[in-house]
Amino acid sequence: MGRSTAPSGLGDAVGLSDEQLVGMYRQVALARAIDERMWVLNRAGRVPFVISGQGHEGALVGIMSAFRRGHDWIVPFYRSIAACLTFGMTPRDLLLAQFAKASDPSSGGRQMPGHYGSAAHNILSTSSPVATQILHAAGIALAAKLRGTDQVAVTFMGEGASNQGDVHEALNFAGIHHLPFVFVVENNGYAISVPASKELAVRDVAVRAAGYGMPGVIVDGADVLGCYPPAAEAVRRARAGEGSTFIEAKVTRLTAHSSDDQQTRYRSEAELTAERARDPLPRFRAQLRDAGVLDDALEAEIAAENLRQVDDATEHAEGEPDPTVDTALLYVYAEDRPPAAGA
Amino acid sequence: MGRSTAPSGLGDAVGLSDEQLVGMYRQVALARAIDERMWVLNRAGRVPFVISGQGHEGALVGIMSAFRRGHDWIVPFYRSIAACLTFGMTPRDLLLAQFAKASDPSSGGRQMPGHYGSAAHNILSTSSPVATQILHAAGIALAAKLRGTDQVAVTFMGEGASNQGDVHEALNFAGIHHLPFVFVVENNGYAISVPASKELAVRDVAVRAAGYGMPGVIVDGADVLGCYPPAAEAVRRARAGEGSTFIEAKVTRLTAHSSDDQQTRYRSEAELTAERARDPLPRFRAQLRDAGVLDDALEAEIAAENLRQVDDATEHAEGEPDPTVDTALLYVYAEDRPPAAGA
Amino acid sequence: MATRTFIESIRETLAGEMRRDPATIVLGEDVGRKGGVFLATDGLYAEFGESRVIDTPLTESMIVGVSIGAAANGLRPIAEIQFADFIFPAFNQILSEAARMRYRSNNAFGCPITIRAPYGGGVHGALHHSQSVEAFFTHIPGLKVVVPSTPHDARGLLRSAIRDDDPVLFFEHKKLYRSVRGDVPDREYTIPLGSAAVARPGTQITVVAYGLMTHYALEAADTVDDEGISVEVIDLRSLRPLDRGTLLESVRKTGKCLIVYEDNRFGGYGAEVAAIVAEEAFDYLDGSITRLAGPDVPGVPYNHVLEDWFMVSPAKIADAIRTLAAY
Amino acid sequence: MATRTFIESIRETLAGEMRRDPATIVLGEDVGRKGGVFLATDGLYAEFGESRVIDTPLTESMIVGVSIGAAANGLRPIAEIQFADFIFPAFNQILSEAARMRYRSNNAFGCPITIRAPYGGGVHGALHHSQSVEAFFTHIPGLKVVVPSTPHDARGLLRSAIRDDDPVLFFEHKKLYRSVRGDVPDREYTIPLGSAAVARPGTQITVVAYGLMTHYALEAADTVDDEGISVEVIDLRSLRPLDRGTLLESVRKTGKCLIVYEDNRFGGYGAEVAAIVAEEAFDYLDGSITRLAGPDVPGVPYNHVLEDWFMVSPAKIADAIRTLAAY
Ligand SMILES: Cc1ncc(C[n+]2csc(CCOP(=O)(O)OP(=O)(O)O)c2C)c(N)n1
Ligand SMILES: Cc1ncc(C[n+]2csc(CCOP(=O)(O)OP(=O)(O)O)c2C)c(N)n1
Ligand SMILES: [Mg+2]
Ligand SMILES: [Mg+2]
Repeated sequence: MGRSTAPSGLGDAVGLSDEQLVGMYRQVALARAIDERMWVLNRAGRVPFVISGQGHEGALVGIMSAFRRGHDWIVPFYRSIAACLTFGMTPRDLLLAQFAKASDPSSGGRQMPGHYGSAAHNILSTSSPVATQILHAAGIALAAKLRGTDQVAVTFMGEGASNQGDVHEALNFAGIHHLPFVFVVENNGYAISVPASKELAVRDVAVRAAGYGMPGVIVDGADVLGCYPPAAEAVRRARAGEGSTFIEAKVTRLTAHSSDDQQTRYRSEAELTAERARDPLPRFRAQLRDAGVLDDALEAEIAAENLRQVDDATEHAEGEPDPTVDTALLYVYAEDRPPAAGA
Repeated sequence: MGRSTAPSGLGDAVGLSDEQLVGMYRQVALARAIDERMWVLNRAGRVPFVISGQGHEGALVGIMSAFRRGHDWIVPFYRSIAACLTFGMTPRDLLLAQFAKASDPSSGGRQMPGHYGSAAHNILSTSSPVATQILHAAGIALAAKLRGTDQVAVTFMGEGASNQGDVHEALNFAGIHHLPFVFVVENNGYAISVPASKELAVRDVAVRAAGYGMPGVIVDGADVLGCYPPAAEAVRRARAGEGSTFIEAKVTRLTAHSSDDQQTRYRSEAELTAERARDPLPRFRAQLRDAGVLDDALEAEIAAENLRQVDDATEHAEGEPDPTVDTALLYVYAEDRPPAAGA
Repeated sequence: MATRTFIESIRETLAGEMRRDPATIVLGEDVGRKGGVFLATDGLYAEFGESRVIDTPLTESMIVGVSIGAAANGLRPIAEIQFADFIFPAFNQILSEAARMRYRSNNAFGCPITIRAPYGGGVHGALHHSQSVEAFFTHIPGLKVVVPSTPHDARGLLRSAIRDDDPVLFFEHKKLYRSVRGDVPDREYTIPLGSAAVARPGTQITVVAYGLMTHYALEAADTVDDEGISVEVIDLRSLRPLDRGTLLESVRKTGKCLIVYEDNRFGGYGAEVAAIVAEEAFDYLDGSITRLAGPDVPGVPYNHVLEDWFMVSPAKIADAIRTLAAY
Repeated sequence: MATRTFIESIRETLAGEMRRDPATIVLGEDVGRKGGVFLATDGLYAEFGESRVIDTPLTESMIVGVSIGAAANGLRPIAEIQFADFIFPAFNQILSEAARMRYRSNNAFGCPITIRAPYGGGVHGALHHSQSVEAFFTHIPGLKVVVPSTPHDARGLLRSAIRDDDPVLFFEHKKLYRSVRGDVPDREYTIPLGSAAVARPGTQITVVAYGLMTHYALEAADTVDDEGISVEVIDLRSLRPLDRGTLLESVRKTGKCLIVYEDNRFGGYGAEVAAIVAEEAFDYLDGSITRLAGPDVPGVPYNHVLEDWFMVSPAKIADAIRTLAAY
């Protein structure tokens, strides 16, 4: 759906059509629009807490475009807004989590915002302790392999989290069993305030892949298109039974860690300004415009449509009811069913 | 103390005198003699449990010869008999642990045999959950660095244990802070019955060192002399503030995992026979004899002296009293002192 | 009806469940070729192959974490932790993940996993091979915790655990594995989680126990019976959910309650039992609620003198019964 | 005498102890340049430098394990776990290593470390930023567990914890950090671990609490006082060692005992308190030993409606007092 009549050829080398490129742009921009809305709501006192993924969206959309929605599995973390969107969660779903309403499909308002999950979309429920999810992804991949489902499991975390013991144990297991598993580290150089130099003994986390007998690939997360081919190759390998892949995306964290954090306490103005150059959204936009895939009209149309969706989601979510006290004891165990359903 | 009047030159390349070589041989042979005695006692029903290090002694003596006794720190595991001997624990000390007597310096009979420790010799108390000790060694190294003591901390574990999360976390921390820390993996190809192919995603554990910004060295644990130079270099680096080193020693487990294990359930006769060729003791002996460092007389003298020590230790330990019930509540906390001392 | 040791009963139950449901897998350290360090999984590797009987690396967090994920994608994992003492590297996965998956996802995801672990002392295991760890898990909403004491119950409860849609911890006392035999019916029975058993009826004192302590309590009850004290022994079997009905009915009847557990006394599972009885049967009591448990030292010491000192024994239970009877 | 918030008191105590003893170090996630996510360590990095105030990687097992080793080689580490909820990756190091080092080595090695962790709900933290985790640690022989409720006690207890030769867990309720102020004497006082405080004297009912719940219990006591019910509030302060003397003396005097804790009810710390009272003050009781605690769901839900439902409040405590008073 490029504006020029002839295909741009931009995605040819990596096997993406102009239509797919526009779709990817739409997702990056939508993720950003939702994310910005969350912060606006927080500043306005309408939601108490935000944690989000500005700066990470490009890598996620680039990588996730290689996966099969409704078939493969995502095991997300709190910066995975864009990844969840690519797998079918809607802006309404995400805002319902943000407002913690009863109809929030992720947790019915039980979890903090940003802890997404959806059984309908093969997105496993997120929890807060970092890195635990990598073992769940390995387990999903093990089940896919044993059951012969041809599914691939992909999981994400920050470079800080990647130092947790669970990561070592999961990669070792995935390596031994050649699991259909893809590990994505979103390296934004900080774990809250702790800079990479104090959280990581190496510059590139992906060098650790060699210790588990799997390829380690480094991609520039500001380059959406560049993130796709290694992911496509990882998925191919996984489906072919060739094993797991470790992808490190170098990204930038454009916001504070969360709404509870003030990053000016530990990042200089100069650094913050410089980092804005690594924002994937304007770069992807410029790339698509240069190639003629995107023009003013399409860009405006996408912006308007995204805004409409975000407005709709905000209004919908804010208007939904809170969960009620009579549901609070439900689902500790499988046998805890609502009284109505049991009657 | 070579028999030939002229120095053999055998250790010249690595900087070890003939006297030192004989001392090392003495230690390997002593560790073996103690170890064999433990199994004899077990078979005779005089001790209920044995876990030991036959096949691992060569690597340990080779490596430990590079450290400074009474100054550096060892954080051992249950196969560290030879390492503890090099740092000053005596056969009596080890047999007292084996018989779990009140005067056992490791634990006063509270721990299982093989769980050595000695504050007097900078050998930290061993516990059973594998791999936890690596973090203690990193902590000791951190304290050495901050306090400027010039000490190096060395720790040991099996290749199976090295897959535990704590290992990842410790190596990352040691790497970040360039700690005076040496990590030794004694790779004997099995974690109890689980072969390396099912416990490790890579053939050589030491390749993981690169993921922590430290050198990874592989040594043949059957070659005592070959184990010394990398250890000496690791110690030099550590004292010079250049950071940590990861050493993988390929060793063989000559016995069952412990006296509770029957290795013929999972290892073939052929494999067991072949592995005996990797015993470091006869190889070291032959090497020293070939070089004229050892002759019949000296070999016999060492054997006799070791036997004397092992006999003495056995007799002494077996004759010592058991701990008494009135001590059982002591030392849960620092303030739990024996009544006598408190009076 | 066949006679089985405790461990035979477990082994056959595992095999039976694996035959019944192809989604079941067994994973853990040495569970494959070796058949487990206690041989609880002996024969499974030969029958079901290495893809359903997985010798894992020596990494407990991985064993549980991978089980959680595998369960989310359609399997029904039965994980073995080699000794209960080594379950703690997996504590975060059990507490923060397995136990919460259903609640936190508002029922979108469940976590049907069973974690088996041999526990308990009196086996020369010292500090790190003797622990009773149940109290750390019974406190966690979202988990179920089962401790069988007979080959019969082990079978019925293990079946229920494996078929349960939530995470179940299944603790097996090492000392029972080969020392206890009993009848195991051939039919496919299950015992619901959350049902205690009156292991011995009596009138004057209720002794509450589980696992090995049930056997010791029964021995002690026999001893004091000769002295004219009639003891009712309640074998809890399932610690969470707890069968409050059976517990309270017995205490209300006898008016006296002795709770026996092998674990360290302070903050152990017996504290909750005592608290429930104190709260819900107060008016029926005619004696202090008494606990007999392991001393508060960090683990069972190795030397046999100290180990004997640590362990609750039938003789110690009999003494505690006599004291309470005389209250 | 100065007036301080709870967190100011902690921050100044840390600085004071670091000035006093060069062997002390502080380590944890974000404790350095940022000064901690709650600013408990604010200023320490500037004063003591990066070698004594260590921003660690995001790895809790490492934080505790390295502290254990550093303590063995002459340091006195004060570790911060960012939220108590995230202490579980370090559970094995705390239970199997720190708590046992002295006992297992027959006093050859000790483990003088302090682990600080913010805990508790009512702060919109949801399941994983609201937990009360004390019960997992109070059950472990070899550990000490402290939960202060005032700026004054926080200082005296933290000093004792840091100077103690054994591992101490020091839990700080997040909700108290900035909401509570109080007098803090300038002199170098300490409060011995294992001493409870009578936070309010009374005659008819003993309410046992700690942390935030002490404040709620005091509020409730005020409320019912107007109705003619005289409540004695015991602030335990130190959960292990527990001050049995103060506890039992109060209950023997009032004859009625209500135990309040924020954590999940089943198997929580209050169960041990109830069990001790049931065993050692039975003859003095004229009412069921009552517990008021968090419901048995896996964590505090996020939505404010559900969070309010979860939390024990002064109103709920007042109700429980009224019910028990009428027993
Ligand atoms: C086990 C655990 N410890 C601490 C925290 C608190 N915490 C939340 S996010 C975070 C930093 C994460 O850094 P990184 O993994 O690099 O991800 P990023 O936020 O930079 O994307 C910390 C310390 C946590 N959630 N879990
Ligand atoms: C955390 C933990 N899990 C399980 C065990 C039981 N266990 C003791 S030794 C061992 C195998 C160790 O293998 P490896 O590390 O290769 O050392 P090796 O015995 O071969 O020298 C196992 C599984 C343990 N001690 N600790
Ligand atoms: Mg980061
Ligand atoms: Mg091995």
